[in-house]
Amino acid sequence: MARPKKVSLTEAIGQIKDGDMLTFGGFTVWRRPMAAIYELIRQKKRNLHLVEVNGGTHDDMLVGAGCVGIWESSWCGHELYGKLGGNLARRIEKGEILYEDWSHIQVLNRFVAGSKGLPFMPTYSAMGSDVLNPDNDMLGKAGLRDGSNPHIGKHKHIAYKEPFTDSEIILIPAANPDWCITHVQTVGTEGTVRVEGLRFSDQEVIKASKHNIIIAEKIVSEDSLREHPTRNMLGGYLVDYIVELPWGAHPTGLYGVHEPDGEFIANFFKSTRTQEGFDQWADEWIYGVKDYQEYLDKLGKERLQTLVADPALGYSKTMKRGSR
Amino acid sequence: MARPKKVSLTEAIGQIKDGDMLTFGGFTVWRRPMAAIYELIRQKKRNLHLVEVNGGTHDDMLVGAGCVGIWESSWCGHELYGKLGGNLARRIEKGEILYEDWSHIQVLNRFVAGSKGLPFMPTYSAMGSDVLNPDNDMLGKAGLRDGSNPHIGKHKHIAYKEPFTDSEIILIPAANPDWCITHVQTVGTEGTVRVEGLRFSDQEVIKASKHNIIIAEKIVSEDSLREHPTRNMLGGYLVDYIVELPWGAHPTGLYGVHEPDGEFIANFFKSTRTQEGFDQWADEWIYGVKDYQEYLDKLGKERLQTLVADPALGYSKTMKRGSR
Amino acid sequence: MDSKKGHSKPGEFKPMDLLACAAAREVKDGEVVFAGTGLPMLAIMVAQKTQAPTAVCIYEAGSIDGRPIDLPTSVADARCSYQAAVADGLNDVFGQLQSGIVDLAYLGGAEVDLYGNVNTTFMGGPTGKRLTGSGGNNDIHSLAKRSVLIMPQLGQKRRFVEQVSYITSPGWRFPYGPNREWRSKQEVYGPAFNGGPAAVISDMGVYRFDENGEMYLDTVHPGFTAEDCRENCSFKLNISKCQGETLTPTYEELDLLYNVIDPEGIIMK
Amino acid sequence: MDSKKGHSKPGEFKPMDLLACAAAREVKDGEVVFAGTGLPMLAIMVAQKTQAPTAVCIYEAGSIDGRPIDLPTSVADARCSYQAAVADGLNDVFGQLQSGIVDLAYLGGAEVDLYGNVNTTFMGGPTGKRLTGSGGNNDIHSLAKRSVLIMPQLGQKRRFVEQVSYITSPGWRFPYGPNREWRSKQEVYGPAFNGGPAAVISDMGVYRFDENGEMYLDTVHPGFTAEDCRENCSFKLNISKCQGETLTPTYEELDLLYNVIDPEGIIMK
Repeated sequence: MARPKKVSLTEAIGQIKDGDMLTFGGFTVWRRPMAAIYELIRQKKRNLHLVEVNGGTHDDMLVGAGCVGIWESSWCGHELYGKLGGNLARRIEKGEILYEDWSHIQVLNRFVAGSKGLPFMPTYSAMGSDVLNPDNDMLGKAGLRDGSNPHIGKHKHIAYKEPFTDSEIILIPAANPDWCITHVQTVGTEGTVRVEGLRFSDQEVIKASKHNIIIAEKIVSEDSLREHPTRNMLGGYLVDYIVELPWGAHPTGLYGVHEPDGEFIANFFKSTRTQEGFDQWADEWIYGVKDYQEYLDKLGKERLQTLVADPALGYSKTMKRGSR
Repeated sequence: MARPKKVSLTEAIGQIKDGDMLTFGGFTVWRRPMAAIYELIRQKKRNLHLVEVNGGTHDDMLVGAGCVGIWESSWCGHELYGKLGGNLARRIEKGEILYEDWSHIQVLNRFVAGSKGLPFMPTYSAMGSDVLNPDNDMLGKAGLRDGSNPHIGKHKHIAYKEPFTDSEIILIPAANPDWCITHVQTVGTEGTVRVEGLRFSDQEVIKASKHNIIIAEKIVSEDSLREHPTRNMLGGYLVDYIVELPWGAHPTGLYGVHEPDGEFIANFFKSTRTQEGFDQWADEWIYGVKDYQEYLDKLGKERLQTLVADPALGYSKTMKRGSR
Repeated sequence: MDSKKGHSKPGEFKPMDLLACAAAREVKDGEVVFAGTGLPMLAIMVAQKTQAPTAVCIYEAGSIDGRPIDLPTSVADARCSYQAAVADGLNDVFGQLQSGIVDLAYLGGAEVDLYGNVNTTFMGGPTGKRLTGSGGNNDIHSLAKRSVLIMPQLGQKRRFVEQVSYITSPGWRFPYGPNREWRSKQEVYGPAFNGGPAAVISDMGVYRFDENGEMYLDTVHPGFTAEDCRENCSFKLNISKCQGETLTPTYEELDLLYNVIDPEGIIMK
Repeated sequence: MDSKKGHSKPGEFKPMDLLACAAAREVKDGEVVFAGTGLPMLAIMVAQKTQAPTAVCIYEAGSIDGRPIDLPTSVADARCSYQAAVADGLNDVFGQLQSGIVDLAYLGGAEVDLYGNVNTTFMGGPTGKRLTGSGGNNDIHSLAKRSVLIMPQLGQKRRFVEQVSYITSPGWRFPYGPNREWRSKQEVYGPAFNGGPAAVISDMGVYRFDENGEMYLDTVHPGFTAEDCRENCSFKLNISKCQGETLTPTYEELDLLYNVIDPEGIIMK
């Protein structure tokens, strides 16, 4: 049926298997499906293969919790709230995780290709960068580019002397994750998705993925969204599951709804200096609460209230941000 | 300066030179820059090289008036108002025009590549079609694929055994026209462009083109458009000239503003059975009027009024369309 | 059974009604359908109002899952976008088509051949009569899982030919590569193979394709014989698998066509 | 001359003020600028409020030509989209970047080398300290006509090196191809060559690149000597072309930074 199923977060995340390839909507610390991240950790998913346009607080948590076998992306950090992904950096330095570095355009193009049913996309970007140095083809060096894993291209890239200008261009293989999880402001009862503010690379990651979970701040009537179809991003036939979960993006930000919780992210980042630090943090904020509602209760209404955005501006005018 | 110049239609079209490569926004008989078409004909442009995602009433007129040296597209017709481009068909049958056929995806991809600074795009579409038969590489057979014309790819296509799946895919060369002319509902005083309704392939053709002329039903304040940046299509730094010209898309349709003038198009189509028929039609409707205002006066307010759309629906509820 | 579900008798429907209704029956509920201007629009709308209420219709100009209350007259008509899920553009919908999500597509053509190759470019080949060109016909035929061709046939046997004079849109078998050898679509398309022509529906019968990708008569419309169908083909049509008569439109379908979908009489004149 | 246009004296500005203002001066009016989080945002906003009122700023998360009234803290911040011309996404803006329309880009890095190669991935190479990775640094550096690097330098000579330990983003010369031969960017990029690193602006001086793509000192910030700059580099910096002192911030620029652009004290603490 070309209509998604409305389920609980637990049920949606329960469909994801160990070893699956995952990606997420959003951008760095904006509009990330954090409730789903906590639930993936609680359900003890293992050996996940993340491929992301860019990382952020969400994937560094998954890495810290030992859920991730392979991390592929262009970046991991917390914007101004933490200068890198602490768990990821530590595990890379210790050789505890497989990783593959890409440039932003390269990994975006993996999804553009995937979303259009193409095996690759060409790009001029990053010629001369060490991300294309064969010494840094980490999945290749791990023997994973033998064609047996449908999620891992036979080549990290191909330098192709293309026949129209006789110059070299780089071909980057498509990515088609098993799952994409995206947090949005609104979804209709039949699955029509509307994003307010920047769409980042949501359309590309969603269309490239075999299955989609949409977590919405609010499920609204289809008709109300269909009054303005040019403002919608996606039809329900591309969505498998919809979940309604207000504040499900905390501590990342959600345009027009709430700011990122910078203090929360900064504290998380501080905890990731050591595995023990992260484990302690996770005991408090993930394992120590039964579900997302308990997490929100623990944060408290007052804290959340300080993050609320002015819908007209898209952000908060009252939140204290700087030294003055 | 990253801001367009506001000019008259005559001045904007005056910038276009004989032999230039042109494309247009819109789709078949919708949102075509018809006033610009009439002005191109009046200014007696010659040897234009058209490359279009799809043709329609507008390009068949240019062909009939002898403005076009090369026509490249996937289609030419008038939807329900005329089953093919009469001038184009006649000139092709008589060998009076150079043409190159593409599939819709192929020619769209030429602009996608052009808009992204890529030399080609890959596609699986049309393998097995005679559009890829070397016998039908018309520009190649005319000796124009020698690399001397920057608008004509050295190959119509390349069948490439790509290394990620070891299967064949088709590479189609980029198109970067000298000019794109697009009619839209609104443009801001600094050139921000908003399209209501479907965007068709406007973003791709505009971004692939070296210069852009935007003809708007109405020039409005920048601030009003910038209140909702997610609804805008283009920033003014990509636009060279803006022209304000209400009804400038007639006889094609404009979402939310007016319907196509089906009777007008059907009469035009009938005239194109012979060159003499078209010439007579053009004498009346193009050469016989001084400018677009005189053309609108000749049509008369009453006729235009019957085409006016209900802005809430996007189309007219009152126009007589069928037999009942 | 509700009498509305009853099938009309010869004389109670026109050839075009049967064409539209036979086409509508090709859609299964929940499928994603690509449709072009004209009869295809009627077919998908009948299907959505009968057996396939959650089928999604995509028009190549960019509207997705519209719920028109007035019949559109082109795929870019503002009516296509009414209550649509998304209204964007060609790069979106053609990208989705290539990604393999389109279950069924409705197309027309000037010529069709034994293997389902379609011609909309030149009648009589590149030196013959010029038509509109491919438009999306080629892409949709290339990339949809199943395509359904809607074609006039009666008295026009030159439209049903052994080999089209110009392959605009590839069927199950076609000449390919520098040596123009006949190859199967599956072999040529490799990982991008999604399917191919599933049916041709004319004003005389419903045709399908066998395991060799060759057209055969599946059902014959009331008032015609299998022999009539064969006589209106330029090649020797396989009529050995004919299952009998095409089901006539139901009274409900006729009501939908004339009173609900096209009350203005734009196509159902 | 308006006293606001007068240049401040040492003691009247902080090192970061000079960094931001020197960076701002790289923009010409009407240019299209790509900027990242932090100091680059201040630089483009100062430029737009002084010599480059029609310069267009694009942020890689997708906002185009915003007119923020509150300083954004990341490129995806809702504040970036305020009164923007367009707010879409990465595929749009990276496509435009690759098409060659970006005149100037502001970037940061952990290490820069003699040829303008930048490292934001591993300090000390792939076995060293892991950083954030490329993000858009690589793409923007690869494809903008001119890129301006903003880097701390004083007491951190390991950031200015002869050869970066990992090339995240290619400069004017780099090892390329299976044999890792040193090649020029222009040669490797061919028709896609748009330009390369134009300047490095540190807390000590402004550096540019000569016709061989090698870094040299252009101006030295007040309070430092050319020798100081050289001592804070791990390679033998060319100081022979130094033109003198970097212009200090004007009073107008300082007022803009502290009272107009960042009154909250987010970056200008």
